[in-house]
Amino acid sequence: EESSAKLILTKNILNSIITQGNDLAIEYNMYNIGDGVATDVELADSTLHDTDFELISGKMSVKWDRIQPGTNVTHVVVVRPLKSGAQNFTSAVVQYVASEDSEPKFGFSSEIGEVEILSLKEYNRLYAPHVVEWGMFGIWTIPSLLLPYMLYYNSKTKYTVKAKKN
Amino acid sequence: CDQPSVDSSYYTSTNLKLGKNAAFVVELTVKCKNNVQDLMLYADVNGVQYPVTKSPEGNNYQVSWTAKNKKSPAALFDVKFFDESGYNALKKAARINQDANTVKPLFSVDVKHHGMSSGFWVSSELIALAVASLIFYVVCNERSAVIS
Amino acid sequence: MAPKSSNFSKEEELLLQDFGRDLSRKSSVIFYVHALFVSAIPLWLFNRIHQMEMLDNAILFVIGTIFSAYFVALAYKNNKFELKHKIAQKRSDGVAAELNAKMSESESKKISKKEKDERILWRKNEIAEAESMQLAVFYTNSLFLILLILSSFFFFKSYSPMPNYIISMVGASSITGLLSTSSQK
Amino acid sequence: VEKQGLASAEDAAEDEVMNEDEGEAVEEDEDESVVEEEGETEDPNIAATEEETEDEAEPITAHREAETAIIFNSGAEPEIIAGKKASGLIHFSNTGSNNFIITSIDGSFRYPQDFSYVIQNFSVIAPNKMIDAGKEGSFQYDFLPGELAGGRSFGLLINVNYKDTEENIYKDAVYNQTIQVLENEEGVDAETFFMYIMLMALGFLGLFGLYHLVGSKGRKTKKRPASTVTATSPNGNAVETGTNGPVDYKWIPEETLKAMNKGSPSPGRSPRKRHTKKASAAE
Repeated sequence: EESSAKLILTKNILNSIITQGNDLAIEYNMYNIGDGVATDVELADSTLHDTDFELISGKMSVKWDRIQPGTNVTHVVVVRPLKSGAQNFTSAVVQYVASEDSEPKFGFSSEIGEVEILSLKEYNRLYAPHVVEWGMFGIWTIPSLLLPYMLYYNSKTKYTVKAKKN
Repeated sequence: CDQPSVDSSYYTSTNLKLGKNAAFVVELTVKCKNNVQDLMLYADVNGVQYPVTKSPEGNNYQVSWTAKNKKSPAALFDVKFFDESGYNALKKAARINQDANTVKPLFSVDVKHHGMSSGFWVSSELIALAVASLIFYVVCNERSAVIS
Repeated sequence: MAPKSSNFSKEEELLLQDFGRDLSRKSSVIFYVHALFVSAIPLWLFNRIHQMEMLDNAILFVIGTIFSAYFVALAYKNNKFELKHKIAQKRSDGVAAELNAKMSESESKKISKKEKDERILWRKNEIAEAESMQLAVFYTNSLFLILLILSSFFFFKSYSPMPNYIISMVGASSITGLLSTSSQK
Repeated sequence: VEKQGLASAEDAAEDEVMNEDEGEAVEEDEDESVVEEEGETEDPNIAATEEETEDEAEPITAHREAETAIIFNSGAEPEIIAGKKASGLIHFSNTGSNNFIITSIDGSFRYPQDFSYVIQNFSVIAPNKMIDAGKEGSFQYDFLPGELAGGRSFGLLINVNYKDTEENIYKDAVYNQTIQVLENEEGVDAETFFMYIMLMALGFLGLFGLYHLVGSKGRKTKKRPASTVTATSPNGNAVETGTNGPVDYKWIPEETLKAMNKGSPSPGRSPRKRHTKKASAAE
């Protein structure tokens, strides 16, 4: 029997938090589980429309000349979601020649499915450091905390120190 | 490929808050003096080889890898690129336990990874709580001094 | 108290009332201003960190601030009452010393011992009033804010901002108020 | 009506694993005339057992023009650790001329000695993905073995359920073998550790606060009788000489006074009364 390649293509999100305006890394893994070399392997993902995503790094369509059996290759693209809300991440496609002189094979990757993209506002609420905000908060509390304490402290020292002297 | 001129750009993940997995993407455009098209490239990052992908049009290449479930510290990666013969030499060197550095790469690209960080090591609300606790401690002291 | 009042002179009775739970108008105003202010501080956090729009939530914010101000003011009142007589005890020597130092010899000779004691008493009342108010405000405010931070940024952090605001403000202010009453018994 | 038939057929397929007697052969015959030819299954053992035991039941089997294969994120052999997510990467290849729709993928741990006995069912995914004739599809099936499964062996069964455009349904056991589940030897990770530390710190803070509140209360109640004594003691005598009452009522809180006067009803001072008094004092 002629040896032929068999490619499994998975598509996954590397991030644990997906937000509007922040980098989102999508990883494609290709495993050749067949017993032959896959040649002219072309991976393309046309599902990340530029109305929804800004491409930061990586290419949406790439080619490997060959993938040896029993090996796997990784491809990463980094995008930035432009919109928040539910987003359905569907399949990328792969085309390859499984064995010499055969017709190219066409396969779909696994799907990520529907994923909720946090709005930038929500992301800031949950994850931003807010150092300035807390600093300002500290200043706001001066009249409520420091002022009464200063007054109290002054009065206290005034009347207790004198008592000790006598 | 003779005297390749390389234009490269790279991306590394930096925001630990978005996820623990780091992605590394190096994109390059290679021009050969002898005008070789469909060059096959392999990349070597710290002794691990990756096939380099080529975009269907132009001499644009990409190599990407990931570091999963661990903090990947700041580091300078020397990404070495080999053509087919260089790659075979590299494999041969590995087989006979020869130093891989003796195989001269076609060219190499430095990738500076700033490390994954989530900003300050302790969250600001924790600091706020600590400061508030300190103040509360002071006032409790004052109060108990008065009450006792 | 009615039967006891016969034992005291009018001034003394008045003084006794000053150590009571009721507040003079001036003290009330100070307390309510402080209470409103400290209840309004969290608005900053909810606006800037929890990203709640000021205008969209104006009604909630006003209600929340007033609600919390009421309980915080109650806590001020209870805490002040509890602290005042203790402070007065502690300051009596200091006040006496201050008054003695202030009065020239001739002056101190002129007035009777009783009048002098009365002056000390009044001055002590004044000092204790001010100090107890300040300490009560300081204590109550820091308790309120610490409860608020705990509730809003630790216990209910994962809640959406509006319930978080409601729970945190109601929780922090009512616990502050409650603790001030429980420590009275 | 057709749909109902299908549903019960599917149920039957599920039941068939659990208890073999129940066979709804009639519906199966209607729906799966194609299956009778017996599709090629990945594992010859399964095909054999199925042929032996389920001649009358005619279980839902794989289509002969569909091939499936699986590897795991750990490689071709599953390395499954208790309490840690494992991924099965499934390859589905449609070699015939029919279009197939992958309806669902399910997985379960079975009792190794008797695969009809389910120990843990993993969540089902429903890709609902059409794989056209001659094309291939990849699917990722993530499952989480129970924390307590470590150190034991289980039968891991992963099924791919699909149908053709004529609504005939098929089931392919893409993985059906006994595996050893490894113990999760990873200790508490740093994040949970710090979370515990923080919770402890918060607990201490709470205790500290309580101590202050209760402590001050306790001291107060204990020292209350003493405090009246100190009020009349030497350091307070500058004041005491001034008062003409036998007891120093000033420093005693209202409640105590009220409690002392329990016998007589005390209506409390009305603010009006106070105001008049104040006014008279001002005069």
